[in-house]
Amino acid sequence: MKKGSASYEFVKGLWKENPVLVMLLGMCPTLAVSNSAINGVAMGLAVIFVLVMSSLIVSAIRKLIPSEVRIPSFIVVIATFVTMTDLFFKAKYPDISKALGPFIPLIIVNCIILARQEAFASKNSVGLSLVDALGMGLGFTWVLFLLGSIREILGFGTWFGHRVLGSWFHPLIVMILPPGAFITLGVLVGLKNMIKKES
Amino acid sequence: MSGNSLYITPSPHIFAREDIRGIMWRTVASLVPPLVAGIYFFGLRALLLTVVTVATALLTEYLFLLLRKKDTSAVFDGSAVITGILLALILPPRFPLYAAAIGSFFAIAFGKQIFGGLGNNIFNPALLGRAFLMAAFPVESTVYSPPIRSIFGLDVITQATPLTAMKFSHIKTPYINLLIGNTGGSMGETSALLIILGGLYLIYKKYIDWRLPLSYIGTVFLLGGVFWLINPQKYPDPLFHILAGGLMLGAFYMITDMVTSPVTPKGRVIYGIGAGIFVIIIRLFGGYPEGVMFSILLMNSVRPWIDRLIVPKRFGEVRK
Amino acid sequence: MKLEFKMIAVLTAIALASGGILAYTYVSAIDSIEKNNEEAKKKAVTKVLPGVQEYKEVKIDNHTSYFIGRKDDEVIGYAVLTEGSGFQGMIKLMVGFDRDVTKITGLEILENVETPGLGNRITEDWFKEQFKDRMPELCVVKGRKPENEHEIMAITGATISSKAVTKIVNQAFEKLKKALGGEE
Amino acid sequence: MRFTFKGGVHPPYRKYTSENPIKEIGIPEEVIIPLSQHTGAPAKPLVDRGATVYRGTKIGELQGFISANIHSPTSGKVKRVFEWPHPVALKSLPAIIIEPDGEDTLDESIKEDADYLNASPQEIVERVKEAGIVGMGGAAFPTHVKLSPPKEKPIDTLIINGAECEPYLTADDRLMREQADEIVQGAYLIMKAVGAKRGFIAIEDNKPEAIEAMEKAVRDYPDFRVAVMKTKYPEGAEKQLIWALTRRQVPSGGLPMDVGALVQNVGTSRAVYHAVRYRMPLIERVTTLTGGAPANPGNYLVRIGTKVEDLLKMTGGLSEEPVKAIMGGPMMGIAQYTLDVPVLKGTSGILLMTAKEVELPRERDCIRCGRCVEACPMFLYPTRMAHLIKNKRFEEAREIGVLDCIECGSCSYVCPARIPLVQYFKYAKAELRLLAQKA
Repeated sequence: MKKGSASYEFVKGLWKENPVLVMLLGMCPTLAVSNSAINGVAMGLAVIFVLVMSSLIVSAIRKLIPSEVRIPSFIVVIATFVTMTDLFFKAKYPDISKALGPFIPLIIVNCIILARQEAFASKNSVGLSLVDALGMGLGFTWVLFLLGSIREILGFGTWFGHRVLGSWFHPLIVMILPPGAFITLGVLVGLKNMIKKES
Repeated sequence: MSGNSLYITPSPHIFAREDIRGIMWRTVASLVPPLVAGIYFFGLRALLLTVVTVATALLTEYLFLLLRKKDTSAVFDGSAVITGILLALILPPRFPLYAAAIGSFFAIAFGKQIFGGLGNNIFNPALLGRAFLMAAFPVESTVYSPPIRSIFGLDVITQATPLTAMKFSHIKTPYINLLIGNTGGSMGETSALLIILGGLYLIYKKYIDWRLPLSYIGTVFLLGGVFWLINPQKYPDPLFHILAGGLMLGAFYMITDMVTSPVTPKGRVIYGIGAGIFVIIIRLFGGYPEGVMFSILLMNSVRPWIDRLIVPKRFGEVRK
Repeated sequence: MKLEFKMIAVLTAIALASGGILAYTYVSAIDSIEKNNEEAKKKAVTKVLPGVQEYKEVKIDNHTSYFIGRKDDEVIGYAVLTEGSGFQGMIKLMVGFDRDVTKITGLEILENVETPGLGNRITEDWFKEQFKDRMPELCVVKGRKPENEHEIMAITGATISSKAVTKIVNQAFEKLKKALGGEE
Repeated sequence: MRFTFKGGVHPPYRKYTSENPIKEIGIPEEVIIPLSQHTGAPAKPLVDRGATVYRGTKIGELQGFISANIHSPTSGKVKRVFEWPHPVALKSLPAIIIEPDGEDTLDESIKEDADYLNASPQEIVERVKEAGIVGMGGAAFPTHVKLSPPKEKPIDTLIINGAECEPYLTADDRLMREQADEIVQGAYLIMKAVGAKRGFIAIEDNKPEAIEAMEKAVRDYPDFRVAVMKTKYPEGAEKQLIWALTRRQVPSGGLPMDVGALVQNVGTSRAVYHAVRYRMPLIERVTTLTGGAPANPGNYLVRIGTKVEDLLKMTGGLSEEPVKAIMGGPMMGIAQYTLDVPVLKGTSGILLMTAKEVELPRERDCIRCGRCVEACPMFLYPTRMAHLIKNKRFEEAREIGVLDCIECGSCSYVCPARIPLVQYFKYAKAELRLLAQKA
């Protein structure tokens, strides 16, 4: 796979340039809402939606925006989609909206999204920006899903709300508290680096 | 004659007999009396708990040394055994075994090996493991049973520890029970007498610096005494402060941990006083009845600064 | 001059587009959102005032309101929606009282950020059920069974959360009595 | 009351040879006289290949202020002037190699001065300088330099160092027992040379016979007293000894003369006596051959320049194969890579250890037990200095005192992690010297 090809730009976000495990971007939602698998997936989907839509718009109008005002422009675009997402969740899935709390509106300041606009969408074609956004969004989502799954299973003994560990299991409550998020993410980043070193 | 087979090493060419291994294993030996007392008071379940924590600690140590491609013979330097025993001593005797194993794993893996093994850890591994269990299993971590009548007894009535009884109900446990260990609590919290004996042995062998337990216990006694004088109705007396809870174990086996305490004599006194102040603050004004664990972990985190700031005055030093 | 103009023009255009889209989204979403909120309230009121058929909301202050519950045009009780601080953040709950405001008919925890698995257990049924038929002023006991109708058993390891809920219920009771007394 | 210092360690004594009287051994088949046997500049050779020399003939002339003469230990012919393994430098350095003729003819310049007790201070210093005397405790600092302090730094206290705190070594102990009078006379001459008012003879309390002998010898010298020291290492270190006896601290970077003190080893003192009375240069010394390997360990009067190999041959060889050969004591001595090295003026002992006696340390991570801090007689911060040096932060190590290290080895000795702390400090000192030269 060559740099610049669509497949490369898609795959890099999943592993080699994974926004969470490699670039350690977007730590705020990563640590805050990854206490259950469903929250991780919901957050991930919200980010994919905002990221893809913003990247599409930004790459489409990239030649019109003077570089002096590009950051405010990006923010306005991003904020629009974030607000839409927030309203959508509130209207259709009030429970998840409650669980994710202020972290949906906080996607606006998620560095992943702004970083992709600044580093990629504002310099590349609509097509490439789309695969880049999808790759990055999916990379973010699978890590959040994994984090959420680990923390939910160890911290509640459930997975997507279903009990997977028997009644003998005393949940490790710390796993769903902030320290659990840090520990789990640290271990994942460590494992990622170990695998990278081996290969 | 043989000129080729001579070893070239820098001076000195002889060494004090005691190496890390000797120090660690003799410390293990000094922990046996309080352990036996704990088993006497809490039954074979307490022994089982200790076996689980020690075995897990050794296994974890071995695994990590293997992963880090280090000499695995360091498993038997005794330090992991100490961590295992200390962890068992500060857990409720009926703590779930697999949960204790998780705590022991955490203590060695995240408390010690991740920092680079013995000597490089910032926090006392046993206390870090205990703190983790406190957060992971808050209910199981705070349910204590009273001492049992027979060694095989399985009576599972819960009983508040002397400190909990004091904090929430203002009930005072008699001193004699505190001293002998006939109270609810973890194994290592109960028998002040045997812990003092073990501690005195360690001081005699110079494995621990007397300044640490003295400044720590002294601060708790004095500061606790000040509050007691201010309001004897509300605050417990200083003797109760030093006999109840994990203060004795903390003062002789936790705060004295070589790796996580300061190196210089002056630094050690500062360290002990700081930890003593935290104990009183947490016990009297915090959410938890006991402050020993957090007081030492808190001081662990400032230890590097103490070691950097306190430099001994050199022989013949001319200070301007 | 040209650049400044372009900057203003582009930003204005983007802002206008954004505003338009958002206005449209808001209008299409607001009905469902309000319906959701109403439904949540209705569910809670139904739970804490068993048998209620219709209710009317009356505001007491910024954080508190009460609902007058009726069945067959008869007042059967009052439900108080209020909030107070817990161990980590605010706890929002609804508590129902009988017609004479002498005993509790039910309790629902609507929002809380207590420690999951610990303080969070205030949402468990056994804990909420305890409040039924009890009489304020309530207090919490630890490590033993409640002995009279004023006592609530604390959750093991979560005394502070248990106490917080009890305190909020007591306050709701006081506020409701004051509001009703003032009305009459 | 026993005098002592703060800090230090308690290594086992292992003074196996303290009951072996000093024995003179003969003349070896070959003697190796390195031109550099002392602190400071090497001597300039005065003889060349084929030259005939006698016992006591000056064969090397001092160069510069800090340097010392060297002499032939016996009569014979100069074989060559060539490089030879040096026991301190641990590399080959220029040496004068002499083939003895077995006659041991005395050089004619060596004549007794019957009136030596009336020699003036200047004469004493001059004869010491001529005799090439250096500190015989191990440091090998030229003695005549120490005997010529500048006017503004008068010396009031002389300390004759018989502490012999290094384990295994017994040469000074035997010397004090057998030659107490000569030591005291030498001390008297040194005192006269520098104008000191009082003198101490410092001996550790594990040598009661030496204390008794010296006490008897000083009976007629009211300005002298025997000071019994606590047995602790490094009791014989200059700065520690001065503090123990006078409570004066030699300032950091300073010399004993800054606090009006002068320390001389008992062997040096005796050499001074021989130099002033007989004009005999320093060509032999008592050294302890010890450890598990030699067949006949003991205290031997050895010609300077005798190879360790030959010394062993002349004393009956080995009983066991040595795995480590140390010049000096086990605490500060230097491990040798060959037994070809010669005995020097500063060689207080030769320790040949067997495999059973040697512990090969395996370094582990510091566990911050603080024993090095407690042991350091200079009150330094060894573990922190080593940490800084490992990270090449030499400047910071200097700021907390690495240059004050006396390299006694107490920290390395007590370290349970077996960290070669002293080695780090020696390395840092060398690096700092290089840095200073560059600047």
